[in-house]
Amino acid sequence: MIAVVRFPGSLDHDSAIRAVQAVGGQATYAWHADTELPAGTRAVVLPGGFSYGDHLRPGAIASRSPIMAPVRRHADAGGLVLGICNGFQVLCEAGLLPGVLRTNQSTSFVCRQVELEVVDRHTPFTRELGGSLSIPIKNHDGAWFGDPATTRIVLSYGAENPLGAVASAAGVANAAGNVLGLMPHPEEATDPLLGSTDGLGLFAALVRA
Amino acid sequence: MTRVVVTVMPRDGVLDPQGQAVQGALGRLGFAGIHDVRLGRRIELELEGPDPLGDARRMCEQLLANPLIEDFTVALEG
Amino acid sequence: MTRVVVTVMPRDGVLDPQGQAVQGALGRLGFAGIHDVRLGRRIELELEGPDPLGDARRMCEQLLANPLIEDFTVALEG
Amino acid sequence: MSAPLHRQLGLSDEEFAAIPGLIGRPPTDPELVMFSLMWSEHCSYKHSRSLLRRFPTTGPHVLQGPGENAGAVDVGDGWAIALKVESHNHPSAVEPFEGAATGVGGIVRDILALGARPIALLDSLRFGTLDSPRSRHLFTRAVAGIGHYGNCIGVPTVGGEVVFDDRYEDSCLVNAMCVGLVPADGMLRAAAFGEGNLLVLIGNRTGRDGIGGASVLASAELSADDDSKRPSVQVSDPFTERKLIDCCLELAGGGLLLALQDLGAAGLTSAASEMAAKGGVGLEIDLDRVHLREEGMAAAEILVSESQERMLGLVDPANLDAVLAMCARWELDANVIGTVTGTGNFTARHHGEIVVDIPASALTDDAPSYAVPRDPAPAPVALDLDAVPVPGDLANAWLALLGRPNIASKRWIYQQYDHLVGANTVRRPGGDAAVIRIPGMSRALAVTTDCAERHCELDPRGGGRASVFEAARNIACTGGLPYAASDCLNFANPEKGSTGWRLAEAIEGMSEALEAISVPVVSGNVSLYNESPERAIYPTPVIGMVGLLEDAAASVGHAYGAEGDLVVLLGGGLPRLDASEWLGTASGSPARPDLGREAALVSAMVTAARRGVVTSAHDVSDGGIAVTLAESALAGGIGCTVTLPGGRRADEVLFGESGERIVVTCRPEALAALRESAGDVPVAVIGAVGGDTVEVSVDGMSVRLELERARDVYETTLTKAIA
Ligand SMILES: Nc1ncnc2c1ncn2[C@@H]1O[C@H](COP(=O)(O)OP(=O)(O)O)[C@@H](O)[C@H]1O
Ligand SMILES: [Mg+2]
Repeated sequence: MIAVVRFPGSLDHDSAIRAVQAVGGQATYAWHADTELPAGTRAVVLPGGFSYGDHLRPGAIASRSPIMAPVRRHADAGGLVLGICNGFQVLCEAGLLPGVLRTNQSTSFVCRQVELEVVDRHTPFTRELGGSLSIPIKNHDGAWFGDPATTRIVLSYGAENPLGAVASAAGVANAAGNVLGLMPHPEEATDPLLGSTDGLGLFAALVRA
Repeated sequence: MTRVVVTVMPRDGVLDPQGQAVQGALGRLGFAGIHDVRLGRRIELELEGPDPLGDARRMCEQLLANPLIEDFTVALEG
Repeated sequence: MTRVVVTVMPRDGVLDPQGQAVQGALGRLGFAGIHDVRLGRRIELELEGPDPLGDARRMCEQLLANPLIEDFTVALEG
Repeated sequence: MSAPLHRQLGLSDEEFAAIPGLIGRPPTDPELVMFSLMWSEHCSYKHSRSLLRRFPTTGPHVLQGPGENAGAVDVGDGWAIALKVESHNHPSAVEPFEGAATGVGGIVRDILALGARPIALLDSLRFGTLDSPRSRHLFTRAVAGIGHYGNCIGVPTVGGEVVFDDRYEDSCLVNAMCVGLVPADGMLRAAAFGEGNLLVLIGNRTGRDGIGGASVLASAELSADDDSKRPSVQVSDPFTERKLIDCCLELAGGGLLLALQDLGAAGLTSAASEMAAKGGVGLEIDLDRVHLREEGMAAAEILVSESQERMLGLVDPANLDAVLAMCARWELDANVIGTVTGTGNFTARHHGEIVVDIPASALTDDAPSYAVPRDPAPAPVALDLDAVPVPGDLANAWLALLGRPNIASKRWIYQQYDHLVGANTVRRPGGDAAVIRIPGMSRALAVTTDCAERHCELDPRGGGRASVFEAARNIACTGGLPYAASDCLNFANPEKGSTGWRLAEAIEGMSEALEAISVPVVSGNVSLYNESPERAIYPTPVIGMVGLLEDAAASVGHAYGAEGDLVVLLGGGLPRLDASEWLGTASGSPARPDLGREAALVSAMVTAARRGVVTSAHDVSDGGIAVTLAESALAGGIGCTVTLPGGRRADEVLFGESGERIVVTCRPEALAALRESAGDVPVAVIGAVGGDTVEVSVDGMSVRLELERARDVYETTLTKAIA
């Protein structure tokens, strides 16, 4: 069972659940105010959105929610946690991933398709992915800021760097590789009708776990 | 060169959704006795010229603050 | 009740794209002599309790500021 | 000495004099304020109501026509689509970011009031030209506000349009459209019923936002003293709106709501009186139970506050605990503020005293209605082509046209909008219509907003038709069958000049066209008085249209596909420069669209798309066929070589407009099937896809556009214009 955490202001929880189902998995919601993950949780998704309206700093308020304690325990025990966009921001604010997501260089929201390079294929998420992925980004605060020397950068935008991230980072993992955050939205690339199916691999990794 | 500090705060009576969200979050973190939280901006300007405060005030009127919903103050840092 | 003012500013050395954008916009509006613009937050708290400054500091540590990129100060208003 | 209160509030002496007859005594001050707002143009449509009856509003799939918060049509498999367009013009002129943002919030709550999940947003925008600093400011801030709101609430903004013209310099237009999805048998209405049922106010606290907004902002001409109107600006709170959406949908899904109504213009007054009047019941409201943001608000202020992100639900007392628990789960304030009574009266108490007690229908059904003067405008003068110089270098002219803000790519806008959220966007912005799949179904919706404002200025009947047919062609190009429409009639002061006639004529033209394609109008909105002492806007009747695709996977895009595809012109429209973007002014006498031929073209296009015989489709609109060809080539990254029928001036052939034309591509072997799909509609093979230029020959002369140069101009124009 994959737990998709729902905060007030989460937006992409339904899409995340559909993406898990599209690769044959089962998913259910975890509620932000709960103090335990749903029984039988094998992996956790923190979906995109504007939890708490992105007020103060994106992800900051959600990262202090009760549900984050069991998410942290799950991660510490080696369980997989995938944070997408706002979920990535939450993981950074919670200290489960290094760095922080800052306002885009353009200072505006950017919604468009991007090409990603898989630069670290040794995480449970990326082992079976192709070398490059076409997945959309859509965010206002998606420029990763941190220390590239000490961070596992897993996905990069290549040379283009549309948001102004340090080291062109699009997705980073913790040292163990079981917690991954990325700004692009794999749940928006899960069907040929949507223009790409390159997002399915990340959900398949969760289901395999 | 002069450093001018501009503060821009939501006007009294104007909805402050950010402040509300932060107040709620602080309460959930266990802080008690919070009666109000208001969120605004602080802008630090390094200016050159004879009238830095006047310049800052004009910048507020033209760009830095939205007079419909925000009040601003300018001050020399010190 | 005490009013505490928290200011949260980007750390020195951390690039501030919003500040840069504002600086650019001010320049386009015709303002000259702007050497630097830094954008931060001002949070006004109305607190009750014996140690409002200590409380505010703890709020900053736990939520209001991100130490990776931001510095904060707390002060009693006055 | 100041004017009497009723005049300050915008009521005429006659209107004021009619009130005692309706309520049996002179009104109290709060009552007078309520009348002034409810009888304003914005709430009562007093100058347009009689004209709106002309619209076709029925059809086999119409579940809800005009009269509710939004209209709805059945799309099969037990689902219905709700749709509505609304204006937020005047608030956006005062404060573009918050004005546009709250405009989006308002239209979303209209959809939500039906119990529908909002699934798509569109924005229809008009500003002065971008060399005006004020217009640049209004445009960029309005776009930011729309994006901010839509992005935060997770409803994809998938389409829209923008036109820059001097005539909108003093009165910009910000219209927003929302489309929602609701189980056909689970649709909510706004009528109150059942004595003893409870009114629950859910959402943001009530403050002094927008007080006087409805009358001051929306129903009077903006003049030099705009600044004095500023304090009533509303601030948007999309985070609370998102929680309202989630909470109301869970309440509706759980059968916990008997009725639902949003609070928009005139706030509680309008919401409650409409609920009461629709249900033929009374409501008693205790203003002390309204959760306030500010202390010391007067009864009238609470009654008319336009604080955003609030909904009013009708709840069976047996379900109250469950409703309040759900609101608490979503961290939303919720209070029982009133009860349904059998009196038919709108009654309000404040500090224990009755401050309002009037028949609810006096505010709504008894609002005045006026016939507008119908003085025709002078007939348009035929275009003197000889006075229009033929450009010496047609290739450069073509490039320049692609670089006009009205033609150039709108990527700068829609890149700031989350047009994907929900993972249902099949055709993204940038083409003719966006296509969104209906979650859980193989069907999809095509959505667009359109308006032929210059044509409307010259011939409002023809322009009204042209607006509808442009929308229909945009829908049809994706393979969608035009299915339902909403409209927003943006006009100048109807009491002056020919505006009233233009309004009536535009409605007539739109109605004729809608009848020709069997599309009902199920909702709409009117925004009048869009003029300043210096200038009035063009008549701008915006059409929002929804089309239905049986198979989401069969949608058609506007990008050229494969080398060797044939380029085919469908339809027999003749290119004319009258009212064209190339001229850039409303001059000439554009042809009135032919009802039968336009309808046949739309139907041919739908048939061809459904049979899968076309590889791309793009209608000829602003900028003429030269722009159509260039856009499809740019989108596909591949050029074409085309020969166009001549016998007219080359600039007319290239840049001339007129509806009734669609450029499609097909595999050569599919041509026969395309001809067959087209029936009597003219089909002309004009060229083939290939290469990295768009090359057009007319009467032996050839003009070439290099794709890379064209792309640079087309893609960077807007960004440069606002920098
Ligand atoms: N204000 C806007 N908001 C969102 N999308 C827009 C806007 N303006 C234009 N677009 C996108 O650009 C496309 C092309 O616009 P336009 O040239 O007006 O199309 P058409 O002539 O087919 O109506 C639209 O269909 C839409 O997808
Ligand atoms: Mg079109």
